[in-house]
Amino acid sequence: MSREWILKSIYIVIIMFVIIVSGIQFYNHRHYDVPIPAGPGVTGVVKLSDYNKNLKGTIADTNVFFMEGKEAGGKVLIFANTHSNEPAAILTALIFIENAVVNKGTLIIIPQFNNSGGRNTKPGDGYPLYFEIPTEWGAKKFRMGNRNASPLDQWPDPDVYVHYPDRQLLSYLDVRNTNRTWPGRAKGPLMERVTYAAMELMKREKVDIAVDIHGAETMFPVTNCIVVPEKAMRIATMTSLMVKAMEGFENHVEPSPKGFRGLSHREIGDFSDTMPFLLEAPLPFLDQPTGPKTVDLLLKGKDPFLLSLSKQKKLFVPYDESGWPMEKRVGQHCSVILEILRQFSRRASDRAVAVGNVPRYAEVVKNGVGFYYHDPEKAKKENIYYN
Amino acid sequence: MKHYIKWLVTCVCLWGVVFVFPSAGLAQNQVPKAQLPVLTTSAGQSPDVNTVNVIMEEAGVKYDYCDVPTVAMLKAGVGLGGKTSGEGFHVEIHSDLVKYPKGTPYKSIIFAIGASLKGMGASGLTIEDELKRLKEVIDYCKANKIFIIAAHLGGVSKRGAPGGDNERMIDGVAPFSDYLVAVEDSNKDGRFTKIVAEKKIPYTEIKYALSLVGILEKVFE
Amino acid sequence: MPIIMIFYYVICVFLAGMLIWNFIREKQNKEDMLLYLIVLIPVVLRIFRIR
Amino acid sequence: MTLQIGIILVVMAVAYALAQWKTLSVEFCLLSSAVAGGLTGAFFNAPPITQLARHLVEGTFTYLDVILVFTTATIFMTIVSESGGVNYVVRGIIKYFYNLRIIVLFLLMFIILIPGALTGAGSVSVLTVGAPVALALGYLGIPKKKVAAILFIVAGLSAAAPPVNIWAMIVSAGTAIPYVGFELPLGIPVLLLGTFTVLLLGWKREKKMSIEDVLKDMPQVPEKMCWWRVLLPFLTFFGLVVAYRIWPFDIPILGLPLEFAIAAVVAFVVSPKKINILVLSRVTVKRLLPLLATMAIVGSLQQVMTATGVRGLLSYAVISIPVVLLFILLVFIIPISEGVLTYGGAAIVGIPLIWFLDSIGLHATVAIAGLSLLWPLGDGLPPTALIGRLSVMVSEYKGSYWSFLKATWLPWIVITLVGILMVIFSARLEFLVKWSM
Repeated sequence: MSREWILKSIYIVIIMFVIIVSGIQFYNHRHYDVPIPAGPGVTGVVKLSDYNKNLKGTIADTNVFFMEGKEAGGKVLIFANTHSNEPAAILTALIFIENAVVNKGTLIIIPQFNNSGGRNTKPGDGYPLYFEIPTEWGAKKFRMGNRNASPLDQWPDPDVYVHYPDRQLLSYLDVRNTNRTWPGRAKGPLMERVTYAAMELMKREKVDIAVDIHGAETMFPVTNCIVVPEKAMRIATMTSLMVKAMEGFENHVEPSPKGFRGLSHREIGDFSDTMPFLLEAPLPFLDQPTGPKTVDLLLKGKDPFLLSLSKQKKLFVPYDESGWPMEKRVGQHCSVILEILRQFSRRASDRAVAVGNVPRYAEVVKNGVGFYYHDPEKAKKENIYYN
Repeated sequence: MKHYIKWLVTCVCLWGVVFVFPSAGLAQNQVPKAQLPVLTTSAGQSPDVNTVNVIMEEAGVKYDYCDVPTVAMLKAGVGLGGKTSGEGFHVEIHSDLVKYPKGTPYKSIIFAIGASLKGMGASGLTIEDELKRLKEVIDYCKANKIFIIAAHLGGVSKRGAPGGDNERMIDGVAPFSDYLVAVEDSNKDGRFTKIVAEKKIPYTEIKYALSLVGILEKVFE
Repeated sequence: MPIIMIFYYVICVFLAGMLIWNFIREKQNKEDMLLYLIVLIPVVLRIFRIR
Repeated sequence: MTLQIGIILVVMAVAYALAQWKTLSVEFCLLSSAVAGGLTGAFFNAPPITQLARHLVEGTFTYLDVILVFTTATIFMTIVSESGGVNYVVRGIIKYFYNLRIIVLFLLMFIILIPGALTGAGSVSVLTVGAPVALALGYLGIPKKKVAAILFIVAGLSAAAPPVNIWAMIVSAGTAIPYVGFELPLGIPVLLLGTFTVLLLGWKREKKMSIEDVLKDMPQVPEKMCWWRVLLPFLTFFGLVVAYRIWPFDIPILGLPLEFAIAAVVAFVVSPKKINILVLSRVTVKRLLPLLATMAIVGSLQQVMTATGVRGLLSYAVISIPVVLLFILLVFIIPISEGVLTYGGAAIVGIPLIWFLDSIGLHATVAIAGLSLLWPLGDGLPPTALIGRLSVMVSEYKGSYWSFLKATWLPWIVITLVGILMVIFSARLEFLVKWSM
């Protein structure tokens, strides 16, 4: 073998090694499913493609959990992981699915809304592939996901994304962002099909309230808040006042801007009778000025740079040595959702929704998130769903 | 059963927050009485005025609302001269039109103090414009004996360095009010205590914004 | 798979082909040899629909 | 933690310097820095060693689409050039406008501005129309150094120009601001600064030739070449780009690489000369290798910097600077961030910066527009120097890179001033956004 080919062979071996090692990790991550044991409240599980057949057979199709109460009432849709790199959302959704008992009305929950984005991480942003939540029976492993859908499932991006139907120009990246593609089209790009299916679900099921769970940087002015259009403003404001007074945490209200299209809190309100609420809890992991992007940062939210910036008054949330642990974020989401349901039910008693056995803020902070997850090994096989 | 007990506890606590906490403050400081009809508005265009509106509803007090009312609109009385909402301009008429027909002069006005550059921008106002507008409205209220209630509910986030937007809004409204309410977090540095002492204004400090429900019920009893 | 996406895989295969062809033809420049393979990494993983 | 990240940063810098000392290429210097940073990070378990290969590989995906755009755009333009189309256009411009210098300069400026404005990539401007424009400027008696300077500055401005400005899009997407209202805040400064640049660098005729001599000197074009053979491939490309804007809901999303590929096929079909497409593509990829490798490796570098906390430390350092000093330092920070991380700089520095500027009452859209005038300047700065290197390549300037960069100093300063003033006075310039909508 010539010297040239000896060198080339060495290069090939190195590159093959790197490709195979990383390729296996990417493949396993994309195909890892989180087992979800359905709790006592779950009365049925359907697919999102039941509301838009153009999703059938695609990776964007996802589970929709129905939890119908003994008594008729209103309907509430909770969807999580619109942005799969904001994982407090799916953790909150699973607490509801595994524990909630619906006494009146119906809960509809989509724990992994952007299923393609949930199987992909963001190049350049150094995410871990997984994170684990400790439970009494061991650790429950979750995929870390991405804000946008994977290019394996929706490719190419346009040079600029023209939003349907308003023709507002959005960043090319947003064509894969399920919080920019509302209200969507039945046969549009894959992510528009996802949001279209959800719109169809809300219309066909006559959903009263839709809750879209998110997380946001501590440096983002719209964090630790409930974002709502005008029609949901009263309920959101009362919710905010109540959780502050009763449970001691801040969650202010931000009006949904009319001039910014494609977001759930704008389009759901404008294109259906449903009242949308978008919940944001602080997520230090996503901030630019943080230390290494580790699982620890994701779960505990402690970072020395953010602490220093907080002292310089450059953050939009209170931030101290305790960081923003996952329990606080998930606990907030649980309490805010329960309070929204209560405020709504007060105003529309014929469409009331009553949910029990879901912990509030203080309980989640005290017990930890994992406390509310059940061992899939011990659950009946037919009660386990994979997302 | 557990579920109902939880709600019972919640309701009792809520009752405590709404009625007991403010009453503690009132022991030293009697709540003044104001009369209807009342207009709610913003000083600085922050969303805190939505909080005041929701609290008014909770308290069962009927009100009119405009985020940027002019003196002319105030002069037009209940119904605000038939103005309707537009871009960066909001009007809501909830006053009891049977008791207070359109055109009835307002007897009270509630300012939610808090600056929002975005809010002012949406209404096409600079800080200077907003302060000038507030001065004109307040002058009119003083001249026509309209009872001014000022509320600062935004806590630390609606405070800032001296000369900052929020502080200028406070200076523009609080010293001219006939009754001032602030949440505890807003008054950590004693700013409001100082103003009310100097100007001899009745003042109530509340722990949570929600406590304003009970106060407004009493004020408009 | 939508037809447009198929075209993208064709473009990737074409680029991979050119990179490999250049890699094979490169006799002198040791740095360029490795650089061809580095550029090839994302292209190959995309072609095999891994990432 | 700051110490740990500081050590990693030092190791990365040392690795880069050592590679440079060993006279390795820019791409290798960047690669050494990324690998050294990753290994040092793994020592602190951030990232874990088992994840290091994955991080390095994942990073290469950051700009995969940009790699495809570069490849297809350059193959397209090389076909047009091989077919004689480039010479045909240059000959036409010289023939009709040789003595109308202002018109010729304006015309050439617009020719460079359009591809970058439509695709958001200044490099596309240089790759597609850079060669004919460089030739034409040369025949106008402008020395190659100044030709490269004009190409670099105007191509950079083309990337900032509306309708597509990738920096503004990345920052808008990251800060949750719609990508609207940028037409005038970007369009007006780009046109003014572009005009200023071409007049400043191109007005003086340093070598006087008669039009006859110039035409004689120019390469011959194939006999069968005619205007429609040149125009058709470009019309196909721009037609596809514009069609999506006009009928976004009726035609599928093609994306820039496929649009260039289709245009390349058209150029191949209408070429009067027989072209060996495979050889042409191979040679093009060989020529592009430094750029393609830079894009892949910068992605890895960015991923390693994030996973180890180095990126966060740099971002923190920028955000912590007091406001007044920040405005002064932005002059350096913005172009350097682009020079090191290309588009990554917009996310790392741009996103938190815009939130902060917004919170102190500046207008986000105008501020983003102002900053995005500064980012393309960084495309001339090492280590990456994307547009700078391309400009030198297509203008065939043989002098040192620094001597080329020095030739850009005056437009550089003027653009910087305009950008910074736009940020500082963004609230007063809000009307530009309103008029755009």
